[in-house]
Amino acid sequence: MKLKLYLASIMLVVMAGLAPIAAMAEEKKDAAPTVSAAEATPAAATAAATPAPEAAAPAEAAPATPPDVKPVLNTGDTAWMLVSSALVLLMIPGLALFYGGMVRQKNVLSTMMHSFVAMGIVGVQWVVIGYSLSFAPDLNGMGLIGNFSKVMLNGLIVMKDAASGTVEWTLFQNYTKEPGAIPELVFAMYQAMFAMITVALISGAMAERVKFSAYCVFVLLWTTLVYDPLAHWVWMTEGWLFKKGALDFAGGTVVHLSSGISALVFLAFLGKRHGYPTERMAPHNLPLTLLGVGLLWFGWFGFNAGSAIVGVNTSDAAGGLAGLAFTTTMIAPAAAGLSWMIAEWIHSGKPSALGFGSGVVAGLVVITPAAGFVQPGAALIMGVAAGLVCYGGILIKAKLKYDDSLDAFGVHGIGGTFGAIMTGVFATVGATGLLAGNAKQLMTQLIAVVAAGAYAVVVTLIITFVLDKTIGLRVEKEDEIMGLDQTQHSESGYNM
Amino acid sequence: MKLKLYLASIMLVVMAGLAPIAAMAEEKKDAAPTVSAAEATPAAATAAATPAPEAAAPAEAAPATPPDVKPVLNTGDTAWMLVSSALVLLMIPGLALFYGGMVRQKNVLSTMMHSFVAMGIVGVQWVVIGYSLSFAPDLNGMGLIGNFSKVMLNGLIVMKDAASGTVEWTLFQNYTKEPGAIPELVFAMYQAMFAMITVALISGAMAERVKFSAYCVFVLLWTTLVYDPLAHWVWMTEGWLFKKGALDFAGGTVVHLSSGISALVFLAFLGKRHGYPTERMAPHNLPLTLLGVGLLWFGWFGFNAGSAIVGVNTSDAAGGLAGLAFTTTMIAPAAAGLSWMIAEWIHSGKPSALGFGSGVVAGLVVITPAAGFVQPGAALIMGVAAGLVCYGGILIKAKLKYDDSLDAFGVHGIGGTFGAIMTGVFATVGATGLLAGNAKQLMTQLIAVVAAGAYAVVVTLIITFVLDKTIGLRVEKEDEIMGLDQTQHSESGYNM
Amino acid sequence: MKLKLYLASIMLVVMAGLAPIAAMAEEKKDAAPTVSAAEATPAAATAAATPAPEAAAPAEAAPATPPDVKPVLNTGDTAWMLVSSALVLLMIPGLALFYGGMVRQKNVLSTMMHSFVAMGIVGVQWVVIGYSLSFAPDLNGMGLIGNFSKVMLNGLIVMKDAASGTVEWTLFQNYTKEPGAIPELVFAMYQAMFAMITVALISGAMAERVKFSAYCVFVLLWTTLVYDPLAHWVWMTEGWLFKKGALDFAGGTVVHLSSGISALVFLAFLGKRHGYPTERMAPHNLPLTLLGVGLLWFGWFGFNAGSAIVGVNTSDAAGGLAGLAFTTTMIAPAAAGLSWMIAEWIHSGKPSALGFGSGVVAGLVVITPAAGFVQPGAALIMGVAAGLVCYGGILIKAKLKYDDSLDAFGVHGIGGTFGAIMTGVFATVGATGLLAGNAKQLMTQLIAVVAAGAYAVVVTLIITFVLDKTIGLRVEKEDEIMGLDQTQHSESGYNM
Amino acid sequence: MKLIEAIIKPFKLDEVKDALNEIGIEGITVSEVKGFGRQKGHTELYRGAEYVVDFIPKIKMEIAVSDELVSKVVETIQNIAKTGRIGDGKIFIIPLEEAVRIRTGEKGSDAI
Amino acid sequence: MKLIEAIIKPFKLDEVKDALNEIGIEGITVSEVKGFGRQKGHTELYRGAEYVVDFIPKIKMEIAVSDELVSKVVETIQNIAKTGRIGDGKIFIIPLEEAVRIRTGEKGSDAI
Amino acid sequence: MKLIEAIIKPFKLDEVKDALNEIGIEGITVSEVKGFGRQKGHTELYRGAEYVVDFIPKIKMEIAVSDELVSKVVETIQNIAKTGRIGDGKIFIIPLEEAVRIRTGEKGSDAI
Ligand SMILES: Nc1ncnc2c1ncn2[C@@H]1O[C@H](COP(=O)(O)OP(=O)(O)O)[C@@H](O)[C@H]1O
Ligand SMILES: Nc1ncnc2c1ncn2[C@@H]1O[C@H](COP(=O)(O)OP(=O)(O)O)[C@@H](O)[C@H]1O
Ligand SMILES: Nc1ncnc2c1ncn2[C@@H]1O[C@H](COP(=O)(O)OP(=O)(O)O)[C@@H](O)[C@H]1O
Repeated sequence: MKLKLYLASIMLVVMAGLAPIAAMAEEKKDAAPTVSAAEATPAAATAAATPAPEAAAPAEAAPATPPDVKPVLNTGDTAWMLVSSALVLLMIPGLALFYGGMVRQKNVLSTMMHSFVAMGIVGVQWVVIGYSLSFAPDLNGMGLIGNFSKVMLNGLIVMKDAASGTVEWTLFQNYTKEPGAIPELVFAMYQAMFAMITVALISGAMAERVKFSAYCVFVLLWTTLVYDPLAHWVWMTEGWLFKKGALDFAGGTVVHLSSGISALVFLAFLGKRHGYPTERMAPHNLPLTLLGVGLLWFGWFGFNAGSAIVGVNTSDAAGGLAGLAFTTTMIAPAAAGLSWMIAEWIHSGKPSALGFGSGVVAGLVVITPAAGFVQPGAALIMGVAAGLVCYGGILIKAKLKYDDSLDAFGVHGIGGTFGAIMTGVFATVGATGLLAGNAKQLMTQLIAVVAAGAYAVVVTLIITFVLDKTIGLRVEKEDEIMGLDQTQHSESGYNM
Repeated sequence: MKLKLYLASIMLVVMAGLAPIAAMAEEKKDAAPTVSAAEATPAAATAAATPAPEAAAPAEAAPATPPDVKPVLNTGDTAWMLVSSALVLLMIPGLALFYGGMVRQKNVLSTMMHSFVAMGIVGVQWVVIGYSLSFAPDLNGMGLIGNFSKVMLNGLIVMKDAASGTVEWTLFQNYTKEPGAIPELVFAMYQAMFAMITVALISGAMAERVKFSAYCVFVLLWTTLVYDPLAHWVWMTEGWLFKKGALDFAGGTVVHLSSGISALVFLAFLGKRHGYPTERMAPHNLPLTLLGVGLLWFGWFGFNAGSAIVGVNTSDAAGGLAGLAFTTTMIAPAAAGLSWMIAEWIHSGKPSALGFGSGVVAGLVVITPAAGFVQPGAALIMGVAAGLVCYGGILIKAKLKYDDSLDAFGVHGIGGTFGAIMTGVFATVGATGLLAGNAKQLMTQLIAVVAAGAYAVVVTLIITFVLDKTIGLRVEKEDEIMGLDQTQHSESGYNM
Repeated sequence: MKLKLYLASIMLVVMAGLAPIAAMAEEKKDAAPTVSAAEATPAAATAAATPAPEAAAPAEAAPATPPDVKPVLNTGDTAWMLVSSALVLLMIPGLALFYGGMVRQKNVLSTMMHSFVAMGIVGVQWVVIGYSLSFAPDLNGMGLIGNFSKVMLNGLIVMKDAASGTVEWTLFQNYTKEPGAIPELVFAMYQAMFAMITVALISGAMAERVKFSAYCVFVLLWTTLVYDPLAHWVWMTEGWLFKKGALDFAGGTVVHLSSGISALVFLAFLGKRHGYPTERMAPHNLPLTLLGVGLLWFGWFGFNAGSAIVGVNTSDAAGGLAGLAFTTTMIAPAAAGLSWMIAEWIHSGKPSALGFGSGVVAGLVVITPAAGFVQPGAALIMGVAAGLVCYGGILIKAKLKYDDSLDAFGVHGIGGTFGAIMTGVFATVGATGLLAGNAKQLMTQLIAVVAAGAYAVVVTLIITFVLDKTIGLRVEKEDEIMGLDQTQHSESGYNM
Repeated sequence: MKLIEAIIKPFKLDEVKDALNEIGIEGITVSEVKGFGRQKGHTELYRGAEYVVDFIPKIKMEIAVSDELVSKVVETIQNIAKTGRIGDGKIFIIPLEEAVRIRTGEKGSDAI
Repeated sequence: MKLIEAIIKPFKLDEVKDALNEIGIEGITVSEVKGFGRQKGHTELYRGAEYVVDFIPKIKMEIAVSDELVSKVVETIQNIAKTGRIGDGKIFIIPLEEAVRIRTGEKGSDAI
Repeated sequence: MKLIEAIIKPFKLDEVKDALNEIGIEGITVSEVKGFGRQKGHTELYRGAEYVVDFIPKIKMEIAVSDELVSKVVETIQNIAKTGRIGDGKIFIIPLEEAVRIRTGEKGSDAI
């Protein structure tokens, strides 16, 4: 079918992309100075409270090295990170509502469960192994995956500075020379929520026909084999894409691109819903969907503005960089909601509420990788573009006739990719993009996009293939018609 | 009709009120010492960590003057303001639910869209021009409106103290002499949310019959021409009402009074819903409305306790003043929910859930201008009164036979006015009101109420008149009967 | 009936339990050194930033004594406590949805009102008298109840250090020697939310048949006579259980056990719903219930991680201890959701969404008393056990044939008790439990459980008996069949 | 006796009911139905997809009446429910053999 | 054959259904309707406004039976659905010319 | 004229409607009903409790037709709605004495 052709061409592009990756992998020694140079230029209005020479430190300091300064707890930063973690967690029920309202009544619970059970499975997985794979020191020095030293969150509660007589919690170690920091446990929890929501995003493509047992296994495998490595690549100081200088403020590639493209792969095996596209499959409860949009936007402030903690140019989680990320996270969805709505108004004659809401989500997705790297004006442009691009993204679906029920690929795949690339165009804060004269950054972004996309595609292909041959991905046709709530969960959403 | 007569008399009162305003405008030189005197008295248990002499500084320091002390980021304050901003944003979906649950099923999406689209339109407007009109230095020194220096949030990201070699974010400038501060971007975002929700409040009066296109234009014009100037008058250190010493902790006049009274003006042109008041127009989904109440209360802690940042007597956003505002924001709605419920129980025989919820909102509205100025006991009294006054406010509607669908005037107009005046009666913290022997404050409050109300009425009259003659305010009767969801947005809320 | 027999045997156990309590009450002098010893051992990886000798101070310092160090506002801690307070408040609408979705359509508003009206009644009660009863200095030195010195939140806004010339807010006084602290008003508000939600939890047992007026009176009496004393016993430094060293991080005994067991007592008088258990009483709106689960989990981070403020071993609200509590509050519900779901899958053939959601709540309940005392691994074990134990708890109901409509006892009573006891088994952080070789702690936990349970049972028995004889607990049978929304509140949840 | 079944536009329900009350009809049973007919439905927009909603919400009234009242009832409904635009609906007259009032056991015209 | 249409109080549905099963009726079609009749509705409170809800929720049962069963069915419904209070509802008996079971094509009494 | 009442499985509605349109039927009135019959319902799980949901959601179609069309309509419904599995539903044929189009006042076969 068309979809498989489409996937094949994606694979081709990916392979082509691997060449420069391999090539550039050689020059990783050079990468560090490039970054620090960018930081030293006065044009890059960075947020670092420390003088420029020290700003380059993160890239150098090996995590095993003892800290040069005794880390001191910064309660303000910690407060903000605690809140951000809770906010990101709330996005998952928000997503459950967003998706749940869009399906038919007979599938509302099964769709919501896709998000909820991800909290359960990934919540446990992260503690047991996921955090270690993502954020423990590198396994073999190639920047591909973490080792097992932080399994069961081991070592996140220890006395750190027994010599001086003070009892202390381990603080976040990426920036050992910073005078203010947060407990690593808080960082681990913040990242846990990202892992939970990413796989839940994929479920939008599977809604209304996937087998619950297969989905549960998928969640576990995908998070372990796709998400954890990608997080290590991009956000860990030792990850190869981090070292290469790829910019991903809060998860454009790691979260949205990876989930969106994986959704597409899954679809190739899963097939269309019975009755699609002839039967009317109107959303059964749009007020729930709009509430979901509201909770997502609210939680996304934690997602983006909380990510100042992993930014290379900041010592403060709750400082100017968070303020900037917060600002762009307000602007882009506002603009994208409007641009999607207006596009629809012109294109189909009426501005729908679902259209506005979808635009808001598209804007949030697109600004995610750029949140702390761009100025408000750029956020406005990216927001407007986000609405238009993702509106186009869902129209493609009708053309290609694949059945991405809730547009996981159309919004997250396309939006995440677009955002990651645009970051390389518009970055001016703490990094420079194409418009600031740094074409190299755009190339780096493309490499990151292709590498992450390729990796996600290949591994998801394998996982899905295996599941398809073993458990089977899809419920019986009869069960699908009866609805998944009844046949997978033995309950019904409403008894009114 | 009665309503027009009513409006005419409001205008008269307003005109009468303008006389003392003009009179008192002369004595603005005297205002500053009055305020600082109040602060110096030990009775005024203020929250200022700085000695009294410096507390008077804000009124003196011109914004162009370089700061006397190098501002230092306070991460705790910043964390709280980031959170507060997100909380206020969440109030808007909360309002969408509160309103959306109260209309008939056929209008649920259109009603929710009134709130959501305000996030889009005002979100963009604020960044482009709104923040500058409200919080940039005064345009012409008359305290009426800001100039254009902060268009596109210009200058909120700069190196502030290049001399000392440290790179820094601009911090909030109202209190340049304070040692601890927050990034101005965070302040700008906090204020953005206020602008969004204020205009959305008005939509409650228009529900179930307004034309969507007309509403969108209204949102843009009203925010620019009414809200932005009022915010400048009351909250900017150079605003004429701020200088006069008018107290409005978190928006009694700027937000609630202005939106409520504007709703009434709009109604005069819009007219009643078809079938009102004979047809049964019962709320279609009260659980959504109650959820809205819950989200509003939750978010309102950001609205009120976050406003400690603009208080004259505090250097800390997350300190004692925030604690006090938080406390009164807990007490007043609890008391008002009960008093409305009991009033209804006595008056109509049963305590309704919608009644309790409406009381909670009334209590929140009334305590808003007073939140950081009154003691817990006063909050309790104001809360009880809030429930009774606003319950009365909605009964008036039945008498005067105008159709304020969701009581935007009855709750916000009446509650906001009542709260602003009561602040002049009960203030004891950081300011003194009538009961603390300062009758002058009450007079100042009355002036602020009349001035803000008059301004809102006049400008809204003009906007509405123009819209009525051009786009037209109201949908066709047939469309109204079919429902706005279908006719304005081509969708339906539920497909169950 | 069986239920009364069951209650009788509980009473017996309770009486038996009172003997050792009386016995151990004698040795309260010894308790203090025990605690400080535990703190001094290096094995207890405590979070105190202060040296060990000072850590013992809280137990010694009488609240009337002037502070040794001038308290300094910590804005980070304050920010986190403001947020935590708001988060706990949001749990109450969350509970309203959780419960409201589970009843039949005709009772949705009355069920939601049980939670909402508790916010009103307890909100006012707490300010007027509750806070003083719970957290004012001891009335008679027996550690049973607070005196009246803080009625109307008296004295929480005062100048504290007039001598030094600086005007200041009262800070949280439990730890007068700590250099960083939060305004006491914030602490009072944080605790207010706990009082509100605790009584609302009980309403789950009464749903669909209780008379609204009787419920309102019950809320007032129970909070004053049961909750306030228990809070004083366990969380006030002068409370007898606090002094005895009972561990209850965030409310296993005070909140969950007390409400759960009181629910059971109430049931003995209230009786079953008409038609129970033959008639089908399926939840009318499970998406609301799942949303409630999401809001509860979100808010619970404030509930548990905010409780670091009352921990004996910390000076920072937003520090490592909060990080640990946050972590366990993520792990346990994730694990419990899974274990309940899997138990159901095996036992009944299908994993239900309500089952997963119930498991999440069970996990939250069980980890509450232990949140800051146990390691992540222990949280995982406790979580898994929570799901299984509470799933068993609701199966018991079917056996014993009492009608706990929404499983207030099955989840909160059983889960709270289980969690409190397990805390004595697994504690390793800042205290030691059985597995760390301290069998005494387990005994102390048992005493606390029995004492709190016995007290709650006895006083609730009296309150319920009196209400039954006066107002009457239950609506007429006809009204019950018509639904409480119509008969108690004169409205209906939906008009679709 | 006859059972009169009328399919009408929803917003006419109140008026028709009142008019029937006036001519002495005391009992009516009403249900919500979906109509397919000459009147065409609307389209709905969801994420770029357009669905045609081809049914129209209608109200079905059932009224049991004794033979002599039939024409009066039909006339009344016709007058009130008529807007003159397509989709106004239908009235069907069905023979009714017996009617029983459950409360009293009354039969025939007494029962209705 | 007859088509028996019974309007009853909702909370009686289960009992009536069970009783009909006992006398050998295997098929019933049920729908939710709103009744207007002698029984009066309740009032509802919303923000100080009071609305009278003048319809009462009722259940409509349709049962196709062969002629000989009619009286037994009517009797059963009457006995079980009766509370003696106003609003208990009605039973209507309508002639039925033919019945077809879609699955098998059976006709007449065999089909029901 | 006859009033044809068909109880069918919900997912067959669209097909049946289209088929009837094809044979010239222009008007149909549809409602959602619950069926009790030989087909058994499912069980639901709530907090350890299991409820048997003994009704099955069905669709009721009402079609007024002139006598000559009856058999064609019945046949069409039967052909399309049939899956061969239990629960396919029933078709009832009821005599219809009169039909009126509200909009025009037309009567009899002209009205339908
Ligand atoms: N033959 C029929 N049998 C049953 N119901 C019909 C029939 N024809 C029309 N209806 C009902 O009457 C409604 C109105 O019919 P329609 O053809 O749209 O307009 P009009 O009543 O003006 O002729 C339809 O929506 C349908 O519910
Ligand atoms: N003439 C009628 N035609 C159709 N339905 C009727 C008629 N009269 C009564 N009903 C139905 O029967 C129900 C009960 O009737 P009502 O007059 O309230 O009490 P009762 O059955 O005790 O006489 C009504 O709500 C209505 O649904
Ligand atoms: N005697 C009857 N009267 C009214 N409706 C009936 C009757 N028998 C069956 N039905 C309806 O037809 C539906 C299908 O009947 P069922 O016995 O389950 O299977 P089948 O149609 O294959 O015989 C039932 O759900 C019910 O709605």
